[in-house]
Amino acid sequence: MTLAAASSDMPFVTLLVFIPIVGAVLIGLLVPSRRGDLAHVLGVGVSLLNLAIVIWLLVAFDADSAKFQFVERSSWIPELGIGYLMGVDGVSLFLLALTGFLFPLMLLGSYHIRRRLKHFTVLVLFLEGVQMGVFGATDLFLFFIFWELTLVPVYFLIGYWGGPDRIRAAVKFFIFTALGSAFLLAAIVATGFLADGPVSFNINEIIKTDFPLWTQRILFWGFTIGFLFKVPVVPFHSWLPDAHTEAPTAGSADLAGVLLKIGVFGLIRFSIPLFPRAAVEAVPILIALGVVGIVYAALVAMRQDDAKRLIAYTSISHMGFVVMGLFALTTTGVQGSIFQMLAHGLTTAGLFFLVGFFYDRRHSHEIAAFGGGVRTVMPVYAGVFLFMAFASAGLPGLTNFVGEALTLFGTFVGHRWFAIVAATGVILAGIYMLWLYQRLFNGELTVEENRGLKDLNARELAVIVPIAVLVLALGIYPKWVLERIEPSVDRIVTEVERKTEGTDQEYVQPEQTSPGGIEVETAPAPSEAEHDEAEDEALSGTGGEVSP
Amino acid sequence: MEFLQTPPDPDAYIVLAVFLFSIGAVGFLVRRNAIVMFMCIELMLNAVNLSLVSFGRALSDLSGQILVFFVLVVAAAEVMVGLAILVAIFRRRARASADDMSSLKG
Amino acid sequence: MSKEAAENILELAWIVPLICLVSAGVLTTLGRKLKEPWGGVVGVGAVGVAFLVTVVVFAALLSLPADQRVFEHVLFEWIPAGGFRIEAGFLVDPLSILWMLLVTGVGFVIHVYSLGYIAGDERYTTFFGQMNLFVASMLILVLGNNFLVLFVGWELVGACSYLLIGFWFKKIENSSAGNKAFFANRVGDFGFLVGLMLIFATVGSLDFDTVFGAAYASLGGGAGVPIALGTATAICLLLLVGVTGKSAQVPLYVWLADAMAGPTPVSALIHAATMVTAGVYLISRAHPLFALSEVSRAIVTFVGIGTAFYAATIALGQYRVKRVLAYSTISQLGYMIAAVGIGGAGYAAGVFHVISHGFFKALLFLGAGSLMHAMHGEEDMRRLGGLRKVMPWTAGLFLVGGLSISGIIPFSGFWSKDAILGALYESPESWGKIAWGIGLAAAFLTALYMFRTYFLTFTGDRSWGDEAHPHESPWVMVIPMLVLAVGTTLWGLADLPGSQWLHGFLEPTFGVFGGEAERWTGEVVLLLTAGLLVGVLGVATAYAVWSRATRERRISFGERIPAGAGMFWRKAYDVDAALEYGVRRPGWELTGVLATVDEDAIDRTVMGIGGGAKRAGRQLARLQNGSVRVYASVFLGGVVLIAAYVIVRGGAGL
Amino acid sequence: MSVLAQAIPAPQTDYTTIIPELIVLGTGLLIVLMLAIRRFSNIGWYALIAALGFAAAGIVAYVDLWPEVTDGAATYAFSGMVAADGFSTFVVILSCVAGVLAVLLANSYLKREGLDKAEYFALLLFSAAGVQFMAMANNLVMVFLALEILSVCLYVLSAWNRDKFASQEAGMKYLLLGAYTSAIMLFGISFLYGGTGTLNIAALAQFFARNVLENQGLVFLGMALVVVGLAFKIAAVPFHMWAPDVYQGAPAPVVGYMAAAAKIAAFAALFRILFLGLSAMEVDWKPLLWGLAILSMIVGSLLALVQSDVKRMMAYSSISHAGFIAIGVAAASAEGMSGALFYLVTYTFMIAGAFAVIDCIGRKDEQYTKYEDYRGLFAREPLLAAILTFFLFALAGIPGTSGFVAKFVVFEGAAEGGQWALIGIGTVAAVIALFFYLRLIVLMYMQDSTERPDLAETRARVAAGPAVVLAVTVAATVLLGILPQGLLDMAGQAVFAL
Repeated sequence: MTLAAASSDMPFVTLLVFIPIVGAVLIGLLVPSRRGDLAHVLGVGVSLLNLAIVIWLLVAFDADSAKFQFVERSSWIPELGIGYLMGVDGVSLFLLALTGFLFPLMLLGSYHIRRRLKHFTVLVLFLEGVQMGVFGATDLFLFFIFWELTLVPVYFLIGYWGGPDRIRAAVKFFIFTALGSAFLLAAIVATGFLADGPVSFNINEIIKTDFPLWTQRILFWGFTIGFLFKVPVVPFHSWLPDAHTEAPTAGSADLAGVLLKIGVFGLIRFSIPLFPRAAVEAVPILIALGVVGIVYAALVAMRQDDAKRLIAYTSISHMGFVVMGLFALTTTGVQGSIFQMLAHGLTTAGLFFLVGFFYDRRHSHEIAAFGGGVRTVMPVYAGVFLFMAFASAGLPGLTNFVGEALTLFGTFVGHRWFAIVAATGVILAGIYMLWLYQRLFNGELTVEENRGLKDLNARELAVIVPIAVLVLALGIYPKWVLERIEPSVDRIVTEVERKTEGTDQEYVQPEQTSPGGIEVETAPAPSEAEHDEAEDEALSGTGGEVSP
Repeated sequence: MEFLQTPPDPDAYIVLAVFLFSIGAVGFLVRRNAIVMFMCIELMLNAVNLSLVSFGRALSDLSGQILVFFVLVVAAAEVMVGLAILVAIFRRRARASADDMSSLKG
Repeated sequence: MSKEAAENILELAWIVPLICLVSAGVLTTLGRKLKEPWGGVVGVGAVGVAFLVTVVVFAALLSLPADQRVFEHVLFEWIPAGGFRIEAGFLVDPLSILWMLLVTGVGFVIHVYSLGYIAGDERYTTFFGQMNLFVASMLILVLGNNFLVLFVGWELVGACSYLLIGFWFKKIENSSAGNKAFFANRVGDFGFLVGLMLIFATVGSLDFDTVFGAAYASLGGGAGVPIALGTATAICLLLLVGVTGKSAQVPLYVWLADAMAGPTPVSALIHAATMVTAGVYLISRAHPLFALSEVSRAIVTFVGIGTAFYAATIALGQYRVKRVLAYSTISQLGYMIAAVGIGGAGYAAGVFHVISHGFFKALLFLGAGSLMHAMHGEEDMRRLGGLRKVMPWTAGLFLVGGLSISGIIPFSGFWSKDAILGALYESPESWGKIAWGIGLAAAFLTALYMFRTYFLTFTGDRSWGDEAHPHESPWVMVIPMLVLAVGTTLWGLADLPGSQWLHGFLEPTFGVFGGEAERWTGEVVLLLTAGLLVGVLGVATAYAVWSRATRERRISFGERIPAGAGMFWRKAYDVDAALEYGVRRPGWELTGVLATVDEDAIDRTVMGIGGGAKRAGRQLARLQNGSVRVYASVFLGGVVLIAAYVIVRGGAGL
Repeated sequence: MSVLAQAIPAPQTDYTTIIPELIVLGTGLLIVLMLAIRRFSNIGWYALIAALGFAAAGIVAYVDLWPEVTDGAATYAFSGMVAADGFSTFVVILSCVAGVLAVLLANSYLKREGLDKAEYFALLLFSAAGVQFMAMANNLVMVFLALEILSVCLYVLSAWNRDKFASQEAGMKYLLLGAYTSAIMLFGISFLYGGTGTLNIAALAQFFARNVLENQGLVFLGMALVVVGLAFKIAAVPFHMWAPDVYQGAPAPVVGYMAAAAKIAAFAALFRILFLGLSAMEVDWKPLLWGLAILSMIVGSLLALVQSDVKRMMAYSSISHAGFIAIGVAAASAEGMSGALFYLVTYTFMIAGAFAVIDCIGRKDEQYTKYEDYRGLFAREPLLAAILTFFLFALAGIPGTSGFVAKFVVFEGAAEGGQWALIGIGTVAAVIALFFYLRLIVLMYMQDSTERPDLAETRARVAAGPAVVLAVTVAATVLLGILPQGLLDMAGQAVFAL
């Protein structure tokens, strides 16, 4: 397409990262804190501009190339082998899009914030820029900087604008993620050094090194544990419910929508490609963790008596699907996990917005505060909530179903019993979602204060309707998204296969026995893999070497 | 003049220096009065001077003795400053023992 | 009409579900804004148009020569993900066109009926919106050309049934009945999903022609990777789990009785005519897989016929009209599942019974509905009786339905039920005869409970108080019942043993598995008379026991059976209590334990680390007590430590 | 001939190598003379002179000495007493920067506390000279002398606040323990002298090259005791006990300067003695430094967790930072040392900035230094709270600030030397550090100061001096966080020139 050709060298990621950050700084400096509402409007404007650029990126993205596009490369700290490397590929494209899509809604949705609205907007914009950076960075050091920087704004969002027990939740969030990133930092430093050739943090360089097995194991687990804190996988998850319960609406929506995806993104971008043999070895453990997460979080979710906390547990359960699909290491599975991330981001953010709307009216998101019967007073609200509840429970025709189906089918091929146990998650999802819906909406109106509640106003609809439209659209026609993800995912999986050939972690993607004559074409012909090598050379280029 | 020729074995002197030094070190811990603590530090420094001189003599090299002079000068400076601060403290609190100087802790 | 004309008409088959989807969308989004009559008009109109288009498509299909009546068309590629390639396409063949006719036809009739039934309800338009959504999803289910599209329809109808059961959500029982239905369906869907996963793992695709190609290969014909017997059995049993969930067979039938909490048109359309038959459609659609493993066919048959008998016994003990009809539906579904389970001629017989059941069961439900409408929701038989004189039309049409279900000639119930019994009897498998025996006993019970209901409600003396003054329902409700009555009488002709038109019509779908048509042999006549005899016997005993039921005898009879067993039997073997103690309570305890574990165990251990660090800090801080001498001693301790290190390391030679 | 009769070689006195030190000492003497002749009423003048002195020394070192030294090997002067090489010039420039910051900070403090005696600045200048000589010292005598110059000045500065007993106590404690340690260090020097026969560090290196020692124990013990002496100066655990009390008692500007200056000097000496002098015994002194580093990081962080006074918490955090810098030195590699140098530079800026804020918030005679006094600070002084939060995040090593790059560089040094355990423990200590910095941030932002009306009365006045300091340090911390390449090159050249 001419548009794609014209903008093939557009520094998309840098734009996406620095427009919000510069916007935040400008608003922070220029707008007086009294004029909170002006700052808020400007904030929405900046994030909408960012959304426009994301849409342009989506259009300009070349659907069938598996390599990094819009690569930006400049040397930053050659002394330490660190380069300013940015790039977009199938894996990160839609995560950038999701971030770009959710942030304007978040700002729009947090209209009720009264205390220091200016600082709130500045922090949210800064968070958007930083999270774009995480998805765009292809240099380990740059990735880690953006990874840690997501910590600070969210900490203040929860700590300053949160609910009653916000301090404990904020501190807990900070420490958990910091503990995770401690592992990550140590692993990054070690990887940078142990890779062949001069010290470099450019993943296109590091990916060429075949680390010895034990080193691979240690580094893999260093990265993975760091990421598992963020996903969160069950043993490391206890920060999420508190963080969600206490976070303001925008905070929760971001936490669910984007922040959880950083962990899994790290797994796909770094853990698996850089240390394939260790990854293959760790597959059973991590799939088991994912499946345990699905069932355990779903069961615990049923006993929560705070709506937000319940939804937090559901998102742990959904992320369990993501982890399972990812470590199934089949093209279908990994693609499903990326799509599930997108779907989960939309539905859970939607649910948090909805609970947030009720919180604006009644300043509580306890189920008792709803008390049932709200449907009689707010029918539109109940209708939209039901739509989102069904989406979250994985009703076919909506996005989550496609994600869950792909992860389940992808995993079943290689690990039957894990997939079956995970499939019970489908039942549990239906149960806790509809039971929540009944306690909130059905039956007679028991709580007197709810009697006078007004239904959703225009602004609230402007926040939730785009999400609902996307949830439906992606459910019916996910092809547009899936075909863009497929080449990059295919490349990662075939890369794992190629690098583990002839080792005792030999890994061949478990193929479905193709019926009759039809040869189900999944892995691209090997010749194309060599061709990639030449391509990578150009990619790694400068930006990585250390001048001795 | 022959005793000058053959450098004597310094071990005996070093052992004496170590004894003196440990007396000073332990004395510093045991005594409560600040002034006595200064005396212990002086004792330790003189023990060092002794060992320096004996090594210098053993190696027939002058730099050891040069260092002794610097040590003496510095010891004097330290004690002088120490006593100045002690006087300031004494003016405020009647007693000059080390223990009442423990308001900063935790 | 010419071949291409037929082709491009068939190509438009996907318009049918689209119409209903669009109208559902319009009605649900507009909701209250669309005032009373217009919502209904749009809803009914949409289904009507859908019915007309279906008839046109049916005609186009008929115009094609018999063996070419299978038309598949791919609309767009739905999910391209590595080896998992799913297209959204539709398949029109004799099996699916029959179901479309059933869904849109009966659906239209019931929509007209509900114009009267739902009149005055403030969520009038939303009701029609949800009903249209149901019809659309059912059409997607039957039109899908691969298992996943079928699964989409499968779950969507489950969701619509949840919505419609809980339509009057103000009463919490209705909403929990809806939940119960959805949960039971979801358990079934879980089995179905795992089955699909197994199919995908073995065959590599979910398209019908690829999967059935592999099935034929295993049977020795055609190319494709043969499916091992063990896998095939596993697949069939998993599909059966899905079927029991959706078509309310023995293990997962508990939700259907409570589903009566929904408005009567909902019970008529969803829980009698269409949704519950989805299981039958699935098995008949996937018949090549079932042909692979005889074991699974036996299990399906006995699950079916067992349910038929078991549900009939429960129906006998119920006092509320709609609950009797609910258990009667479960029992009739048992027959259909047994028919498609046995295979061969059973497939056609099953489909034949599905449609005839669609007619008479919908008729019975609408009858019950107009009865309740007149009696302002009263449906307990002990407080009814003698309504024949007050509501002649409803009583007469209810009688027609009763006769048909009891298998009395000339109604379609007789022909279709006996076709099933015949198929069971003549099947090559050894256990066919046993199934036939159970079926016969169930037929007797069916006639018995059906006419018990008829006599208790419509004959005998009045036992309703004088505050109720029942009157005949308005014409808009009676006419649909009339149409259904005509339907149930005429539909019998479709598959008379001689002509076997339906059998022939379905031949392209079932092909070699379909078995040959039945001819008027001596044995067939014998079977028919046996079925008729059993039905007449049932009616006679019911007449003897309940026809002149006075008020006291009506109530006393119920209690004459020993109290304990009576209550147990009356409360449908107390399955709900079993569910409460067997499933819900332990589940509640388990989740409670897990929640507390999550709350303190994991939380405390993690935060404990922080606490531990603080405690260590406090211990160390105690050492810092401000005295110079203590500092110096720690200092000296350090020096001694290092000196020791030096000695250890440096060795001798100080 | 007898010893007495030997000709005494005339020392080559090449003054050009120590011009920066001369300038600094000269300014100090100038101030003392001016005080003797005529006291200006406003000590601002003296502050100006001191600042100019530092600036001049720094510029001369950078313009004149730096290009000359970084290309060739070290040039020795004063018959081997002093070595001017890239490393020492780097430290000289750094000490001048620290000096300027200290002067700016002290000016308003002295006026506010009514202690406006200009000797403060003279002492600052002399202590900076001490630091510079320590870095240039090529002879153990020089090391001892420079250490004492620095220490004595710091003792007096710590006890500067006459009418506050805590300051007196801090000074006294620092002196007593300082003297005690210098005695121990001297003892070590004597053993080194005895064992190797020379006090000249460069000669030490050749000594080991020439012959293998039979009584190696003596040298080893000497080296250990010297390390102990220097470990005391950088407040490494277990020689750290003095630091919390002195940091809490001494005036805030002094502490801001002392924390940086003492560490710069001690690490410079450690590097020169161990890395240059006793590099042959690397296998022996490496475990020592490992022990010091690990203990300092862990114990420092743990103790900081339970503090209730901000200055004391800063003391323990500085002990923990000493541990991190020690990782660089313990790596015993050029990258490690350049990392340590980089860390020292960033630390100087961070600690100066942090104490500037603490001093402003502390107000008259530093009454508000308890954690409780920081309750709801953001509501009262948003700008000060924001700056302090920025410094706390920098000290904690959050990316985007120079603190993070410093930790990263030090870890890289360790990775180069293959010490993975150090990196592991370092990251754990960093997490604990996050926790105790967070406690303060929580108080500032998320608690309200309703039940403390006294806090609200007096607004914290930020005078001109501290304002400049804050501006410079914040800018430096941000710049070094985002574009550290320039400084990294300098640090690299400084170390590789050896």
